[in-house]
Amino acid sequence: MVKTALKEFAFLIPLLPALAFVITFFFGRKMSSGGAIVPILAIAASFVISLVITLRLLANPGEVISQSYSWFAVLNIGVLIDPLAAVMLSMVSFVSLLIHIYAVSYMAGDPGEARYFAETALFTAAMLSLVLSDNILQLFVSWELVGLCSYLLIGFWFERPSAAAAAKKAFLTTRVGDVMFLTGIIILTSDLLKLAGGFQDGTYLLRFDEIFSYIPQLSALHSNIFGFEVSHLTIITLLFFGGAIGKSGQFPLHVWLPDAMEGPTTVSALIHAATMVTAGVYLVARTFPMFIAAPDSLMVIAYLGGFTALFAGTMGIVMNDLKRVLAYSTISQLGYMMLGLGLGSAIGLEAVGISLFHLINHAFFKALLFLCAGSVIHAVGTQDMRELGGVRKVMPITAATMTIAALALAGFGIPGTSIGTSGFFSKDAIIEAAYLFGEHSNNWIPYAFSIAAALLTSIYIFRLIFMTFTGKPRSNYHGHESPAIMTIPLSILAIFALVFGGLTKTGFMDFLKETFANSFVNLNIGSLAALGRNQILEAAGHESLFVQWLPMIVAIAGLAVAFIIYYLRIIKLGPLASMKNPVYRLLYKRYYQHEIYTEFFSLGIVYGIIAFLSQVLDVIIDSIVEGIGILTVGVSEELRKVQTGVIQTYATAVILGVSLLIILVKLITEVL
Amino acid sequence: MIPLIFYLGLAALLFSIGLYGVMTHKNGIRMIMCIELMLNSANLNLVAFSSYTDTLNGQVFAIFSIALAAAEAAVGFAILMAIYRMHDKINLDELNILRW
Amino acid sequence: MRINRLLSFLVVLLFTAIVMVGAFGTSWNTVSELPQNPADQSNIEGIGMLIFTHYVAPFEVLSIVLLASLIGAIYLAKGEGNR
Amino acid sequence: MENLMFLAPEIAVAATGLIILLIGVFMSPRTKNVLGYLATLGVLAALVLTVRSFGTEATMFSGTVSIDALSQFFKLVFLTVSLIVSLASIKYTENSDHTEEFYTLVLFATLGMMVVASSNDFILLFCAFELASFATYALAGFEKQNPGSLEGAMKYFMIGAVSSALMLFGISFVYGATGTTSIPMIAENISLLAESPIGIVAVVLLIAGFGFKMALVPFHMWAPDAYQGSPSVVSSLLSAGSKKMGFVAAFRVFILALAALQPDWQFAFTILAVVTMTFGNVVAVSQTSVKRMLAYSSLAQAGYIAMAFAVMTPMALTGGIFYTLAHAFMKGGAFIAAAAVVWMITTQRTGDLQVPDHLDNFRGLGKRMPLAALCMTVFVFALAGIPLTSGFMAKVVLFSSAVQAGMTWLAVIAILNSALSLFYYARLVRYMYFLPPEGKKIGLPFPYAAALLLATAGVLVMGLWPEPFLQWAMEAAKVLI
Repeated sequence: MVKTALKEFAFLIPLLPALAFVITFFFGRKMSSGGAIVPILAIAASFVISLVITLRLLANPGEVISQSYSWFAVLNIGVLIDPLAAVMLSMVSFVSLLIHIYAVSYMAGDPGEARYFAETALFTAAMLSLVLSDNILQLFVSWELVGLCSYLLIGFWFERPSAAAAAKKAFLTTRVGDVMFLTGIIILTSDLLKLAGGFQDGTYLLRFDEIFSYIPQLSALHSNIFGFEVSHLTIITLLFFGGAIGKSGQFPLHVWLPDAMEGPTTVSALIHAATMVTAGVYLVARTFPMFIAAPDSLMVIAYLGGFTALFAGTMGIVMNDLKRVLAYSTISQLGYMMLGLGLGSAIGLEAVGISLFHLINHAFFKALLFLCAGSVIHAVGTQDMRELGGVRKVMPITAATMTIAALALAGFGIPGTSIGTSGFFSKDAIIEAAYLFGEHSNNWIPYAFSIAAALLTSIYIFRLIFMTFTGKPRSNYHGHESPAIMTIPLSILAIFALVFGGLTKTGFMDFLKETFANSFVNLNIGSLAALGRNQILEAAGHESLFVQWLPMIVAIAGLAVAFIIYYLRIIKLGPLASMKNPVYRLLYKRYYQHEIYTEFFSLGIVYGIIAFLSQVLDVIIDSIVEGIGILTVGVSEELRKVQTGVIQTYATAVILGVSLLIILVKLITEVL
Repeated sequence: MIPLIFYLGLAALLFSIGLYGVMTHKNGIRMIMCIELMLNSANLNLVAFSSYTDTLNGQVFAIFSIALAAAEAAVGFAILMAIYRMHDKINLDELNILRW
Repeated sequence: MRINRLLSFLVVLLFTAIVMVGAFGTSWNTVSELPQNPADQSNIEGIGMLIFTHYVAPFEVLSIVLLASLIGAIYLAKGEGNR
Repeated sequence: MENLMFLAPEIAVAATGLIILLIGVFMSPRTKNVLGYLATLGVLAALVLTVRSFGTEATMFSGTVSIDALSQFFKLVFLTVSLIVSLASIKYTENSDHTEEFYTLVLFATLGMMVVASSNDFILLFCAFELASFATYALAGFEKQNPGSLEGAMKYFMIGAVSSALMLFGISFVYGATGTTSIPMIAENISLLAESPIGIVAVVLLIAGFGFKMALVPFHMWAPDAYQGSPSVVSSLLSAGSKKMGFVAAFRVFILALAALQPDWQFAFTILAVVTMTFGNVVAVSQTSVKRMLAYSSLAQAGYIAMAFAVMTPMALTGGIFYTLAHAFMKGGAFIAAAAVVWMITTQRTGDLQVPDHLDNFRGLGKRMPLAALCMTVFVFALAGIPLTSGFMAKVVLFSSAVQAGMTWLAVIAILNSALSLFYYARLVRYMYFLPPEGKKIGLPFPYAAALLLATAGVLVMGLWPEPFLQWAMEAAKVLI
């Protein structure tokens, strides 16, 4: 009885927040605190439903919820909740719920409060619909809707020119990815139509199980591109990955994500850390059977993911803005997730498990980091780390929770045991998989990327912690601890960041493995991998102790570096320092020299060059994006002059057009 | 019997003269006259074809198109008159506030 | 201005040439002898029959065309409201 | 005796036009507002009659008129546009002394378009084509105290007249080679035309004639000027309605009559489609007048629809036909929204009065006229092809058909173009929502609101539940193949 009822209600998961959006949009202004209670209740209900479904699935992974309704022609709308979707649903609704609660206080008094809650409710609805859609078109539709909400929320404070510019940039950049994604869908559709022999009643062409059942035939289709025989499956999957690059801020379309921090911090936490940016990872995971059957696609993902992880790490170290550090950190961690998926060419379906595991853990600790940062910004009023310092004294809870999040991000834990922060388990799993991959294919580049990125992660996050929370205030600010409505979500998230990974480590992976191995899809991964010329390893044995400990060692090394540079130097300055003291002023100047000196030599010239190159690269990509815009406008300005406004010119154009068209058509049809 | 192609050649020539007029004249009235020329050269074509294929459709079409040309001229002159009332001139190349 | 005329002339020349080539290059299906009916040289009756039977629909539409252009022309040409 | 019930929609429209003309003479300006409602009712009645006649097939008047799924679908398009336009015009013609002329011309133009959709003979097609043209020439210059309106009308008229002469010239060659003006008969006697050099000349002359209405580059030059200069409601009729007349005429003439010349016109349309969509989108980027920007975007959309001719598979034709209806809602609605803003600027006398549809006048529209801004946002997103709107559905079907037919490059160009188009659509949205308003909030008059809501509903329904519309479009495409 309860079973059937639950299945019936699965579609409510995105519908409730959508309803909340409508209510808040129209009546939010008349309700207290922008009608926040409506979306909170709706999302709480969605969370409860998703959690119950997840728990039921956990008990019986085969019992996938799948409902499809005809939309038009061979397309459908529907709900598909398998283990992969279930964990995403629970995570998204949970994080969204906490952030909505937190935002009640954070956004209090903002004139656009009602608009804020309406937009976030719509965003949550779209994101949930993205996760549980059972066909690629519905996924794309939600994908676009999510992008639209992100655009609106980044530009939430549109009075600020920088926010409006950031919104525009985000929209345009992710659009590049969306165009690739759509192109992939169109190619896929036309291929499927060809293979299925046109429209057939009763089958929903773009539903995932239909698509997957055509994988062998798809991979047999080839096109000749610049002399290379390329499988259609590779083209389609790489175009999908193109969409993921845009949404998940992978190199080189990452430029929008740091700028997106112009939105309210809660938005950064919800959209640009925990949920929307992971949509790209989710897309790749969702269509993973296609990826594994496509030659070369996973390799591209592994390289690009690993490179993004490293690249964003180098950027993270040089930022002084609290939120920007976190933004680059997000890009870097998303790179890890992509890397994890890309390693599927060696470890098979386990890749989805480790990547999603990191995704979930990351959602908890990154949301926590952002909310803590928001708490600091809210209380102190600045987000420039050079002006902060010693915040621990005024905001003890925030400092504690943020330190926990930092430990989770850096991945602290004891290898070989089940003691550790959640980041430790998931990130180590990816790094170990990269090691396996290296051993397997003698290609150590992904492993090198992941280890280097782990070191950088540890450095930048503890630099942030030390610069913000320890030492003496470097400017006059008046801080206070945030109210309980903000600190309670922080504490809940902190608990999750600490223990979630350790508690669910083995169960999680096994659960996710069921995604593509249950009755609904019923795929043979081995044969699919063979199509993609990927060899999957047998169950791997235990790696040597050194391999297990190395990520931990570099994390500690990073902590040590940050400690030496950003903590110890404060002690040297002494407790007497104050801006009125001329001696201190001198020291302060010396400190700057000192800082440059130590940074340069302790991190080494190599790092300096890498960081410099990263920034140059960033500028170049940025200017390409801008340049295309400027070029278009320029061409447009010139072309519009064609329209002289004189009728005679118009008539001449018509006749010339007719004459040339005749000649052209004649010529071409004769020649061909 | 005059070969059909003579008619076609004449029609094409008349049509081109009309076109040249539309493209070079500034005066609106002259332009409308040139357009009439083009329409009538097409009519000439129709009538010639009608005779040479021994079907009457072409001549019927020509009669319709003469009526249409009259209506077209009426609307055109009315617009010109409205322009003349406003600007005191009918030189259409000076009418270019809408451009680019 | 002269350049414009020259350009227009060239364009028209091109157009004429194309149409001429098209017309001359086609072997038109023509009747060998123009039909001559010595008793009745006029084909008015035939045209009239066609207009009122076969082509009655265009004829009706034409009546509305004339009405429409009448309305439009009178409205536009009327001088009321002149500054 | 013919069964005139098949022509009930046409008769309803014509009768409404004549009745309005007749009773309008005896009414005082103040009571003439009724005429707008009368016209709306007449169009609505015709719309209902059209929808009810779906599925019937007949040829009438010795085969000159053909009632089939294609003509019914396009009648639906024209009547929808006419409904939106006559609804919005109730406000536009308020307190005018010439309401009856305006509505009669709108209805006659609609009638002309409807007859074109069902004409099966070149003579009828040409007459009906001209009916729609003449009525819209006069409508474009309806603001005869406004130099822009007159100039637009003049340019529209001149290029239109040249184009109709070109078209007639082309028809004369087709007639000469086949000895008939009837479309099915032409298809039977096509052999001479297909083999001779005159065939391509005739085809391109016809393309020029129809391309003028469709506003394909390079026959488009009148369009931006006429759309900008004309009263916005008329621009809506021109862009959403009479443009589609060019398409339905081309569908009938090229696919049914000149099928044997397919390689020629297919190639010509491929060139025109690519050039048109690229030119339209690129030039739209630098426009500051919103109506002009919409005009260029309208060019681009015509380029997308012309892809149907370039691809020429059943799916492409379905997509193209579906697109015409989708475009009727979104572009018709967008011009009505512009009309509402022009009305606001001219009555409030704030902002740029010289160019009342200047982009700057749209600043903060989200605060000044929330409903108009919201609807406009829906329209431009639909035009850009954002999911959940009709524009997205239409693009997906059309572009997929291109890929499926092996013309991937064409689909790629089209997709890049629609990505570029977002540049200027998003700018408009940014002006409406992200910039501060320059004036106080004012209420949207009922006629505009009703027309906008109607168009928005159309856009969203076609985006969310496209099934029946696609079915109809598929039926219509079956007539052609």
